[in-house]
Amino acid sequence: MRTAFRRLIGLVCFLVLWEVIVRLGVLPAAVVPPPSTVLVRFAGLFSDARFVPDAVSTVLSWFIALALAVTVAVPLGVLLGSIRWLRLSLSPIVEFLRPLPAVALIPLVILLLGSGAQTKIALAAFASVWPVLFNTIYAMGEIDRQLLETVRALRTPPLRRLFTVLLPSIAPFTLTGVRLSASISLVVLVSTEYLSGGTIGVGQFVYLWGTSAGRMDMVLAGVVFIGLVGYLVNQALLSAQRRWIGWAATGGAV
Amino acid sequence: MNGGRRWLDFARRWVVFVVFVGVWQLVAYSAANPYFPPPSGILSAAGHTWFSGPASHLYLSGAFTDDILPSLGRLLAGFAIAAVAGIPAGLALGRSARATDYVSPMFFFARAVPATLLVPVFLVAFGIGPRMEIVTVLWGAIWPILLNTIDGARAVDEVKTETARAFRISRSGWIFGVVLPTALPKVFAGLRLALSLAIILMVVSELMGGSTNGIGYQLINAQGNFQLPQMWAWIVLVSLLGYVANLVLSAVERRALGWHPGFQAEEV
Amino acid sequence: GCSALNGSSSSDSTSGTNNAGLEKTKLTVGILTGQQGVSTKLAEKYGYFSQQGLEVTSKMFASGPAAFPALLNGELDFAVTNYVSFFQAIAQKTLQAKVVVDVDQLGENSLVVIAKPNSGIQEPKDLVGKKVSIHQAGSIAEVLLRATLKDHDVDPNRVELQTVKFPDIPAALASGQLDAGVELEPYITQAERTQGAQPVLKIVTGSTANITSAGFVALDSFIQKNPKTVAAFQKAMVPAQTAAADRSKLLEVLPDLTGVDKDTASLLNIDVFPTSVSAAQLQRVVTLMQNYGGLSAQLDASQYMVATPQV
Amino acid sequence: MLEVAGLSHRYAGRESQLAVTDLSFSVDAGRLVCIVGPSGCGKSTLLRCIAGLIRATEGTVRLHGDEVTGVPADLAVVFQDYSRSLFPWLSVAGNVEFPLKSTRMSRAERRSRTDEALEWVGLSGARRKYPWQLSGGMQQRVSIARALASRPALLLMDEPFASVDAQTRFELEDLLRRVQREHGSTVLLVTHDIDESVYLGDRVLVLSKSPASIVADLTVDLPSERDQITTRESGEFVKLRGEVARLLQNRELAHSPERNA
Amino acid sequence: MLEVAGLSHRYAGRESQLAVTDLSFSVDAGRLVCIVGPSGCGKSTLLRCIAGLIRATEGTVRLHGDEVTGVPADLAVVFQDYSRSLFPWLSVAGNVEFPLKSTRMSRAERRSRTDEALEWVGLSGARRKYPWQLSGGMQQRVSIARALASRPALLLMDEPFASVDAQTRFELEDLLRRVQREHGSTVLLVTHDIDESVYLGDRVLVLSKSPASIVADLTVDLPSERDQITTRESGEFVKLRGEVARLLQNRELAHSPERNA
Ligand SMILES: Nc1ncnc2c1ncn2[C@@H]1O[C@H](COP(=O)(O)OP(=O)(O)OP(=O)(O)O)[C@@H](O)[C@H]1O
Ligand SMILES: Nc1ncnc2c1ncn2[C@@H]1O[C@H](COP(=O)(O)OP(=O)(O)OP(=O)(O)O)[C@@H](O)[C@H]1O
Ligand SMILES: [Mg+2]
Ligand SMILES: [Mg+2]
Repeated sequence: MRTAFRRLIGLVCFLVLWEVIVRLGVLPAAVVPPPSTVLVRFAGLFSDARFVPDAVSTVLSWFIALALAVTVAVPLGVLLGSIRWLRLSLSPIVEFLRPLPAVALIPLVILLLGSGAQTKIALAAFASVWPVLFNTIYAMGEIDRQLLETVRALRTPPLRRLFTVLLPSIAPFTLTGVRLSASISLVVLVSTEYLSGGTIGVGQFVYLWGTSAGRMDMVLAGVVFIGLVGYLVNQALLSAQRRWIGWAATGGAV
Repeated sequence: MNGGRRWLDFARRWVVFVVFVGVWQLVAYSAANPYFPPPSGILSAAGHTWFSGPASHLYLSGAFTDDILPSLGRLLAGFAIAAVAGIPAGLALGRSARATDYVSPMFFFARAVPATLLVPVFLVAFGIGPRMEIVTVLWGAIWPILLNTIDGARAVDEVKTETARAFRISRSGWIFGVVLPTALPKVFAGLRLALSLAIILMVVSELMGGSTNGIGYQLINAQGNFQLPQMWAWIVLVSLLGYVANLVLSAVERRALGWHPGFQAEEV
Repeated sequence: GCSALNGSSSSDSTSGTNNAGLEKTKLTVGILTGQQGVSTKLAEKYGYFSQQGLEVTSKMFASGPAAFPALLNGELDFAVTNYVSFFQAIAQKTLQAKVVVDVDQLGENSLVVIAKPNSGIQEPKDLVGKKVSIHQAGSIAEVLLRATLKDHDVDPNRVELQTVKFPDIPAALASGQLDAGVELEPYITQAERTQGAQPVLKIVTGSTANITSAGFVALDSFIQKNPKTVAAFQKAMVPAQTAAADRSKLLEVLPDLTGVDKDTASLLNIDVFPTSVSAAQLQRVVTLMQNYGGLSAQLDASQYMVATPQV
Repeated sequence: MLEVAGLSHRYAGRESQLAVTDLSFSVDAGRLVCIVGPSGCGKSTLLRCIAGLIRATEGTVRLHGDEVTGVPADLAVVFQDYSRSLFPWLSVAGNVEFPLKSTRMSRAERRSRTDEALEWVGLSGARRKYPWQLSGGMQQRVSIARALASRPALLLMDEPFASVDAQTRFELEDLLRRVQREHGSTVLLVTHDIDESVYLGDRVLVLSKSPASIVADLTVDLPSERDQITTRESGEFVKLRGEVARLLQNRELAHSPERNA
Repeated sequence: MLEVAGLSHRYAGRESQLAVTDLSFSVDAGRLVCIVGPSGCGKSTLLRCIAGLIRATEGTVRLHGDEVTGVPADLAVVFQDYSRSLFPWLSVAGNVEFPLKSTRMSRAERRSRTDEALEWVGLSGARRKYPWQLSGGMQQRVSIARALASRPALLLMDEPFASVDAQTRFELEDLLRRVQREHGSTVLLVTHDIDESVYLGDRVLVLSKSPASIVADLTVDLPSERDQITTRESGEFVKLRGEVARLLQNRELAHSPERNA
């Protein structure tokens, strides 16, 4: 309760600051509309018949991309984290792939996968694999060695070892990776929709209704929507983290 | 680590990579798609783009000084600021649940917002030029550092907290001697993620507009002019940059985490 | 794929009048926002496609080149693109394609240099030493600006060219990051209304007057395999183009293509909508690109078009 | 049952360290062997080698005639660092039951074994607590219970009673002997308490200071039924205890802790 | 020097647990008080309250007449869970030196204190190793050295010699008494070894089983110069040791470990 209150205070402070800065003319209102305007636009979004399918597409794609990234990255991270030679052999490829900017790859991926939602989902999943993968690998390295020895001495079969010891140990930090990935995949998703088109989505909406008409209020209303969805999912992940791995002191709050 | 082991590791590292490139060449060559030139084509385009300069410049073309160096500068500036701001902020927030409460909603909002959408805002607030590009890099690169550091800082073991308190460890001793070392492995995970994100955002920032040089600018220009082998050359350069940057960071990490039993085997 | 993910913007009822003999009736086309997409939307709305026995689904792309990969992998049958990108792709052999419909020609107010009213820029020579945006290197904006400067004996190299995207130019002008910028609609009107910037210089005039800017292209392979479908598509677009020139009709669909409000829309400068492909017009673009856009290949425009069939 | 031959182990790394050198001994099935030796001499290292947790740099360990390469089946270990060997996300009962879940035991059987082991070590009342809610001695008893619950053929215990009070220690010692004889387990137990080594063991292995080698291998000639009071008063006990103490002291000559670092 | 009055502590949480109840005693400066009591009775909790690490739910602790609210200055603690109280990223010497860095001590002074303390516990040779490269007993000695290096006025030790061998233990006991008398430190030491409590202490506090209260407060009437052999043979020692043993056993009546969980 108190936490929620503090968050609210923080948010209100931020909004007030923004409003004041715009009203004082530090930033021109045509470029950065004040929150009062943006929030009104934001409220109006939901009565816009075109926005709803856009939002559904983006959010759905987001879940798919994130789920894809997690299902690839967690097992791979556990594998690479525990098998040294595999990690060494794959690291050049991983390190060459990692810095590839999704945005520059758009045409290539469209060529392979088509211009539908597959492309943005693939790009978002690609970009969001890394935080989960890396945090998982690092978390594997940080498991107390005494604990690992104990499991070995108990001859826990590999699968059980994975589910009862490795996963609980790495879960907090891996989840932090997931939360990072959540925002990165959202960013890539929206950017792809925005920069390439060919599909529907909030990015496309913002492009059509905001940018192509020079309407920053619409752009920021879209941004607020994106941020809000992101925030809600982040909260969901956090509370899952608290519930399932409450024993750990670690596990983020941001 | 003895010599034999070293060689084995080296071989393991590169055999897979060489096989990867070989398969790529084969597939791309037989596909003959203009968007996917084979590595050999990319190589010749790269030679043409970067090594066509006069002998007095070691055959380097102007691309080095005009595009690659400025990009590197912006990349490093953005990354350095992200690290310098992110680590201390992460340590502070990790140890103070209350401060975290106040900022957490804004943090998620901020990190879910694509920099591409905020170009006009950045343009107005920071102007055309390096400042805006650095901010764009910072905008994306700070989050992994911040979040991972927060996580790391929270993970101080109860017994160690009590030990530090019982011995009345000074504030700086607590932060630099206990919290930071505890967080360090996670901080490094964050730094490595941030580094590749910084490279990506460096490219993105240059193609969002306002730039007149840089790797990303040339990349998108090559793409726009359908000089696809050149575009691939720039893409490969970005990869290479990421690889080298990561190598440097790993070396730093090996030193800083030398004590860590879990990271002992990482010498290569 | 799944309709919730991709949405479904398929329009046009199937009640075609004559689809006899068409190789392919279900088409997917890539269109652009703004006035370059108007005619397609009008063709959908008024059934020009179905009159030709075609069932057309349009997909919105952010730019012509963004649609090329989709064209190449067969997902799109036709795509609107600007000609500068098209000829560049042709020259680089990225695309083997032809123009089938000329969609959009620039009017003298469609693409102009805008600046703040007190900028003191009135003539091409005033741009010397100024920061001027051209959207992207090698774009039509750059080509036309250079041509205009050259026509007025101003050395283009003495102008500091910047690449700020069209939508961002008003903000950059307002904050003093730019002195001037080549801008198009609806941003010109938008900038006039909200930021007080003004058109100060025409660049689609004189030697560049009525230059054609964008059209539908299709792959050679597609054209070879589906000649009747191509013809049907071209025929359908003729009335559509005519309709687009009618401001009242244009205003019916333009708000669907951008977020401009009605007030702004009624103030917009309208482009020219040709009803046939002209080799001479396309050749002008090629020549301009050869002179000012770094195009080195010798291209004969008539090789890269399919003439509009006589109705 | 257990044969250790020419075992040496050197820890790799910058500060490489020879921990055990050329150790050879064998243990018959159903015996309880106590190992004593100075701090840091290599006792834990020896147990780790036997458990197959680390691979000795030289020499072999054979169990039932087979060379130990991985962790053998039917083995349980009580680690010296008990607090870190418990799973913080499992309750006390969960920790004890954990290894049983990897076997093909029925649920009911697991529960009864868990309950029994917890009762043995006097922790029935704490079964739903988490390890970090326990005192040090209680944690240690949880790890003993976990090892006993699986009724191992070979039980390795590294200073298992170091953190419990004298009274509890006596009880646990008797418990260990009883359980061991009931199930015919073979036990290797490292201890620092000389009295304990004699009281518990059928044999006492005395190790030298680091790197560990065998100084003496004493057979304890006490009746297998032992009693905390009478046994400790018996002449044989006092004699043996004196002998072990002397061996430990002598062997290190003017021993000063500085040297065995 | 130290006064504990009406101290009670209850751990909050789902399984709330009264660990200490209504404890009162006082310790004069320069005394060495040993605390014995059954496993899990609340000894560590008591030390944590005195150190100001946790706030007792009831009662007060006064040091030099001031109520303890935070961690008092001039205090050092040897934790029961020694392995987790060492910082893995610091070498042995670094660990010992670490608390000294928070004082206004010169570099040279710090170094010499560190070296001295490491020599006391016999770890001069291991100064550059990391804690996880040490055996259990060595880790425990590092944490003893760390506490001694700061020459605290009040030293709280929680089973500090549990993991070292008998010989080393004797030496460390003598070391502790010597250092304590040289610096006039006050020491509270929890132990499970009844002999040790009598040998080391000026007083022995016997605690009841959980929740801890004071069963007896025995004064040890042995000369302050003690010797491992002669003192342990003296009649007074034997008498006291018997008394403590009896108190521990009696108090719990037909004690069975089940009950003190
Ligand atoms: N992981 C390790 N890396 C390097 N050296 C180690 C490691 N573990 C132990 N050693 C060294 O090996 C030697 C023996 O250690 P070991 O833990 O076997 O001793 P021990 O007999 O169990 O001592 P204690 O009774 O104190 O527990 C010690 O000198 C120690 O420093
Ligand atoms: N963090 C905690 N949360 C809840 N209960 C606790 C906690 N720490 C200790 N207890 C409980 O308090 C009681 C006393 O614990 P304490 O650690 O003080 O015992 P102790 O006398 O030191 O025992 P030992 O000799 O085994 O170390 C125990 O019953 C224990 O379960
Ligand atoms: Mg040991
Ligand atoms: Mg305790």
